[in-house]
Amino acid sequence: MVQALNAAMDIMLGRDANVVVFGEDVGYFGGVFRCTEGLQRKYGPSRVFDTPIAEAGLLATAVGMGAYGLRPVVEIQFADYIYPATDQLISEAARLRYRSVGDFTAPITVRAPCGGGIFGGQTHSQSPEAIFTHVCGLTTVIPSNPYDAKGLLISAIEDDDPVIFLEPKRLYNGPFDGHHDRPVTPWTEHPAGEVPDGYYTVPLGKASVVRSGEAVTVLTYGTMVHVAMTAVAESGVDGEVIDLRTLIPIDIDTIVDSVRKTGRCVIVHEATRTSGFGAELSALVQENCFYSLEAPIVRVTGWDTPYPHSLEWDYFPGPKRVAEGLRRAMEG
Amino acid sequence: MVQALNAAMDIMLGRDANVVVFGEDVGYFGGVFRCTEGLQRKYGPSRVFDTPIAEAGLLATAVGMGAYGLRPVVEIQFADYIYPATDQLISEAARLRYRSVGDFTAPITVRAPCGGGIFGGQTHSQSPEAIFTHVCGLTTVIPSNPYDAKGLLISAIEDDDPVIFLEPKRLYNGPFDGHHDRPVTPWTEHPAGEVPDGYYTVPLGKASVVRSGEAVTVLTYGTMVHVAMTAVAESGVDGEVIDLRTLIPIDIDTIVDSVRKTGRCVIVHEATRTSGFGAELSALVQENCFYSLEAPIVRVTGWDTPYPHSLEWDYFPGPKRVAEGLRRAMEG
Amino acid sequence: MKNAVPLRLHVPEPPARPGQEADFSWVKVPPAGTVTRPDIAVDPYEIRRHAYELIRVLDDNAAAVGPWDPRLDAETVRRGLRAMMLTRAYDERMFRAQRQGKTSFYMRCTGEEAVGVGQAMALDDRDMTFPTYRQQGLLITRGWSLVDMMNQVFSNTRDRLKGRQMPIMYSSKEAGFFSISGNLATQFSQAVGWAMASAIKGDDRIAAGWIGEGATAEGDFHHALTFASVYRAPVILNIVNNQYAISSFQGIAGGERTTFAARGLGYGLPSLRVDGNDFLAVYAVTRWAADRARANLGSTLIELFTYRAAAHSTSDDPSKYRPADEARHWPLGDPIERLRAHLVARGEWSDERHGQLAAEVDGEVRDALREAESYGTLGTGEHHSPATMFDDVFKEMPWHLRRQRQELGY
Amino acid sequence: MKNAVPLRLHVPEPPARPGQEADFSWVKVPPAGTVTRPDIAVDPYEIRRHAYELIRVLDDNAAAVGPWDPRLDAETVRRGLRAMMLTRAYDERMFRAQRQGKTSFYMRCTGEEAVGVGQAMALDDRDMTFPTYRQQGLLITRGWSLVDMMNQVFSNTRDRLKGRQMPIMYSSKEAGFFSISGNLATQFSQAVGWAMASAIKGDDRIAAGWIGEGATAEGDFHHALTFASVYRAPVILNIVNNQYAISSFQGIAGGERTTFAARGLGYGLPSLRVDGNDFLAVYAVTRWAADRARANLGSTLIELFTYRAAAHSTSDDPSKYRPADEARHWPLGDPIERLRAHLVARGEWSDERHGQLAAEVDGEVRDALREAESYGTLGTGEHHSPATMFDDVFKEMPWHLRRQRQELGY
Ligand SMILES: Cc1ncc(C[n+]2csc(CCOP(=O)(O)OP(=O)(O)O)c2C)c(N)n1
Ligand SMILES: Cc1ncc(C[n+]2csc(CCOP(=O)(O)OP(=O)(O)O)c2C)c(N)n1
Ligand SMILES: [Mg+2]
Ligand SMILES: [Mg+2]
Repeated sequence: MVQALNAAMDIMLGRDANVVVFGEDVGYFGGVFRCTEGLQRKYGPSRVFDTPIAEAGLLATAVGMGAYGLRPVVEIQFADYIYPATDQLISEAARLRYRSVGDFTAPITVRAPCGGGIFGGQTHSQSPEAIFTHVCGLTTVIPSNPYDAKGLLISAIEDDDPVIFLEPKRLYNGPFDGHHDRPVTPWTEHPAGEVPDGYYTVPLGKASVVRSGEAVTVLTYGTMVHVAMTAVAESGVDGEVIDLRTLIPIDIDTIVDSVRKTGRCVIVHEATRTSGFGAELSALVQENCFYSLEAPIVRVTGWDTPYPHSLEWDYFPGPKRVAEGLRRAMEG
Repeated sequence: MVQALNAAMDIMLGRDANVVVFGEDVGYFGGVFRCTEGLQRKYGPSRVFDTPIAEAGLLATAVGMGAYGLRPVVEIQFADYIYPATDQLISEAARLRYRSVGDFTAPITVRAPCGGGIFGGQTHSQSPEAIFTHVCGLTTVIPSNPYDAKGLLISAIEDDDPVIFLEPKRLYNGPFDGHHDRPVTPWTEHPAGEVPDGYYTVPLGKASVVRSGEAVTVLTYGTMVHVAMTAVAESGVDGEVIDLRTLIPIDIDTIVDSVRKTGRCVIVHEATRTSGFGAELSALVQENCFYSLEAPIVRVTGWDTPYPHSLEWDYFPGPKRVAEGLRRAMEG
Repeated sequence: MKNAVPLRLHVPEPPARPGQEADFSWVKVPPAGTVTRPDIAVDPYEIRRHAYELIRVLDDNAAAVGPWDPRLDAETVRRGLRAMMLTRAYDERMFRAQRQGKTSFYMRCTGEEAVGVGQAMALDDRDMTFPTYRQQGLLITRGWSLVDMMNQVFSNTRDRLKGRQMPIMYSSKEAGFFSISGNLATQFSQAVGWAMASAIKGDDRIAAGWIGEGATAEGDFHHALTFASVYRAPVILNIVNNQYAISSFQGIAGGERTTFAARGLGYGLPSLRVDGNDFLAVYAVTRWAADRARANLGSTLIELFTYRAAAHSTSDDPSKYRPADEARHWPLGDPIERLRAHLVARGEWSDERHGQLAAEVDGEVRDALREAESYGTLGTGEHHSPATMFDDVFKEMPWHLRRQRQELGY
Repeated sequence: MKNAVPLRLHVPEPPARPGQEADFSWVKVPPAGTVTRPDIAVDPYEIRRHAYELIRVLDDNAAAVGPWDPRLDAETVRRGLRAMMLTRAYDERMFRAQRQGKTSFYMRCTGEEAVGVGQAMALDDRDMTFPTYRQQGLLITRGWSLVDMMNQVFSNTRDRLKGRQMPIMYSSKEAGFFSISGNLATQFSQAVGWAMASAIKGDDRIAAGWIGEGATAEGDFHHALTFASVYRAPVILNIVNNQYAISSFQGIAGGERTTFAARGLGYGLPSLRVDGNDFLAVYAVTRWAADRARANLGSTLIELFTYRAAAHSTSDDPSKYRPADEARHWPLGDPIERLRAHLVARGEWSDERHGQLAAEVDGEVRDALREAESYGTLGTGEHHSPATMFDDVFKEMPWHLRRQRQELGY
């Protein structure tokens, strides 16, 4: 997935002279996860550069550059470190088009590795997406595989408004199925690991049905797409697994069609439960599919605690917990 | 309500030498909403003082003071300006007890006026509570009347963990019924406007049923409690109006008892809808009351736009929109 | 190793509070013309002392003296005087309009007119500005339409911002005036980003940002100086030290033991402190900083030392926290009066011409007001359709906003 | 008014990259003993130049010279040497433990031992410290149990932090060592708050905060200096300039055109720059700053000029971004070697005693490791019960966490 993200930035730097890429350690070094490797050498230090450690400064300069007419692609080293930038994101980037009636815009892409599963402890494992979904004016995207990652990142860079692009770091090197005690499969063995060369897009705002099923709809995104697939396989429940890909704007039609068909719904995310994006999904499903629902909607999520270092696999909503959720949804 | 808040701080400054009150303009001047008037004169400038304009600095020093053993009560001049402090709030105050296993704690109260209705435009009208409810370790409180405001603020100050205390500024001077074109009633004419002298508490985590009803449960808080009451009166729908008072931890029992009785639920808040706290309430209600629900849960909220200056009454979910929501819930 | 005395908290106190005599004895006012004017290529380290001086051009006889005298021709100076008078007349009229219920809120820049006006004149009109809410003088100097500004203040049917922003939060890309934010300080580091973009593109336009001395405490201020210094961004960073942040005197912002200009020293930025009520000095330092930026020499920090003569805003009553007559004691006088005296001293102005000009700018404001009011005021409630509320949240309206607009009945 | 040349962005570049020759020619190393030592009551303005000097005590012959010589007795110096050696031995052993799969992560402070150790010795044990992840020397100097530290690194059954924190994120109220945060810079301004609290209570304990030169770019750094200056908080603010922030050389953090100590000048704080590999100098400036704080004279900013000799962390490979042998060229040498040479020069040390001490600290680490491993390691998976995950989110567990704990089966 790292190569797919790198390719997306490479292509956009090449196609559009207004694209610039910057962040902490992204220049010469190529980023702590190597996502920007080689880009500075190729496009020079005024297109791809290191910055001081100041996430709010990164976002603020990106807003200024956006107002000028550039398309900044900013890396926040870990999603956990995006909080210093929330004011610039919420009060500025997300509001700029509105408050200036389109005179000034902020076509910024904010990339940030999110999620746990690498023993990163509470400050290298968070999934803060719900916060951004509450902020009108922000688009929030989380890919689950290299093909989508590249296509969605190109769409995000081309989007004329700010996009929060969260990259599940547990997926950088393979489609993690949720069994941390088994060997990692590389992306090369996964169909969506195949990434075409060159430019293509995956549209923002469109979910993908990664598995059709009749029994229950599973709404999920990021790492949990693969975990949900494992849970479906292991539980034998005929789940329809939907990879939301974009959280805002949400692809309501795909969700509603599926839940109307299955009559049941399980929502899976890694973030803490309370007021997580699962809450909004649950509200939307019951508002739009109330008369189709045969059982309560089930949320399988991270606990409402910080992500603990040594207990991360007890925190992580793995295949067992998801399967348990599927069964609960079927019984209800 | 301003006097009630002032009294709560006055009492706690008097009772506990570890209580300190600070923020922008709160010292000599007594705060832009006058909530801290007279406190510096009474307790001296090292207990009640002005600070530089740096919300993150306010919170950071509060965390340090909390680690020392003080109980800081911090004012953020408008809730809209809390975003620069999110990192100190989320990554630090909310996590400190957990990461140090109780060795260090952050018994901080963060007061901030929230909500619209005073032509404050998009940066003096926001209701950011949902964000805090997603952060484990934070308690979020929103009072709807002077009696509760005083009792809840005292509880918040006494609480050993960080509390976000949002004060609906439209209620500072009276129980706003949602009809902006009618004269304002002062608190003196409202039963909950009567505030006992001296120390008392209203417990955190407990909702209040402000009107019993049989037809539909209305879950709300802050300014919208009064608007909901108006809507119930004007629509003739026999709503049971619940003032949640504390959002986290939420009083699930009161909610579930009511919805099981009425079979219907309307959620009302002023904040933008998507991923607002209404989403979590909706999810909780359907998880806990699925088999009692006779109609879809209805959310009546602010729109997913910034709070516009001249159109604020079109943005505000007033009695008409709430009444419409009640009718929808009854029809469903 | 223990201390002999218990520790204690120092909380800065202003020299005078209501009921006490105004006290500006702490303000050191050096004679005009005494601060050196270095070459723009100077090593910032060599001019560290400038951060503690006060660059002044107008002397006690209203003559322009010393190396910072920009030697402006009389016509240019009269243009500056006119823009300052127009700014003040506009402010006074809008203040009254608010009091008359025509809008919800207003903020004047009374006593600080030399900042917006003098700096706008020293910049190129194509340079980009990231102002605070107290630099309406920039727009006025650039000849922006008063009617358009009033439409914004009134949130009326012709308000280009569609009533979305509070009064005075202007925005005009055409005038190179960035959308004002209600959040303090955020625009200061954005200005640096804009300037970096201009440098990345090999453009020739520079940027300028403004911040109040109170707001310098925000992290954004630090980010601005850091990024400006690291990338040598072509940006002028202006601190308007008007002594107050609402009720808090500048000591609360950190001005008790040093100057605000000195903040720039630690970043290796040349840092100048200027008499903000001296139009010519303001013009000169701004021009110096602009020349540096244009020559790829990087950013300059300027402290404009001035005084907020009026209330913070229409919601504020300064007699609650400072001596009621404090403004009269401000030792640097009034920028308009000082420039008027200068022109008179040059033999380029008279009381009569001044009276004419005052009447002229009043008339201009009155005419604009008449027109703007014809498009409605917040008080009369004529404004854009509520349907417009859902536009521009995103470039393209997503389904959920369309649905919400329908819910509202549009 | 237009520029003759197009604007361009300046992006700082380090003097040498992998494959190039290490280059520290830009480091000015003044002779030891040349910087004056002012009285603690000095007006900070008077010692502005100190921010650009380099306070050094150990001269080329390893003799202690000049006004900053703290004149420590040999026993104290040996204590310092021992603590530095113990810190290094601990680091090396834990680094290997990580490589052996006993834990997930580790960070060494190799080459920077004089910071944590020298400063801990200059402070009172009751003073409160707000360190970064590279001041493990503080804990070790204060005699904190190595076993306890290892338990934390291994997240084992005796880890007081119950496996919640990543390795090296120690916390000990008893040792006056604030809980390490994964978020850079946040603790710097918290240190100021703690110091303000101590002052509010009329206590006698002061605080000290640390930050890396890279993290000084965060807003929290600015808030710390602002609040420390405004309230004259009894806090020592330390910048550890080890030349790198992961892969970024200090120029990216703003060190190209000035020093990090200079950042303090704009806040009116006395700002000292010290040879961070000179134990005696580090001790002396820290003591000076502590004395100031205790005397209610307020805060001091210290830049500790040093070099990160090892990788950023076990996840890092510095040969990717700097010359592989750069550490060997660092002109300020190694703090342990320099202090050893000093003791030898004083006739208070020998190769033999040094060898004995090295063996002794190795043994101490080995014994501690054996005990800690008996409580489990992350690799062996012995840790606290998952039920504990739900504790301490709040003081009292609310219903939703109880319910979630049940869901997990506890
Ligand atoms: C982030 C933020 N915090 C607080 C406020 C409230 N506020 C508005 S103006 C002001 C004072 C600003 O003072 P200063 O920066 O000196 O500018 P001046 O008003 O003097 O021009 C404050 C605290 C705000 N608008 N934004
Ligand atoms: C807010 C935040 N942003 C980014 C990071 C990622 N990060 C961890 S250490 C580091 C470099 C810090 O460098 P410096 O402050 O110089 O300290 P040093 O490692 O040299 O001791 C970075 C960028 C973080 N932990 N927190
Ligand atoms: Mg001011
Ligand atoms: Mg460093």
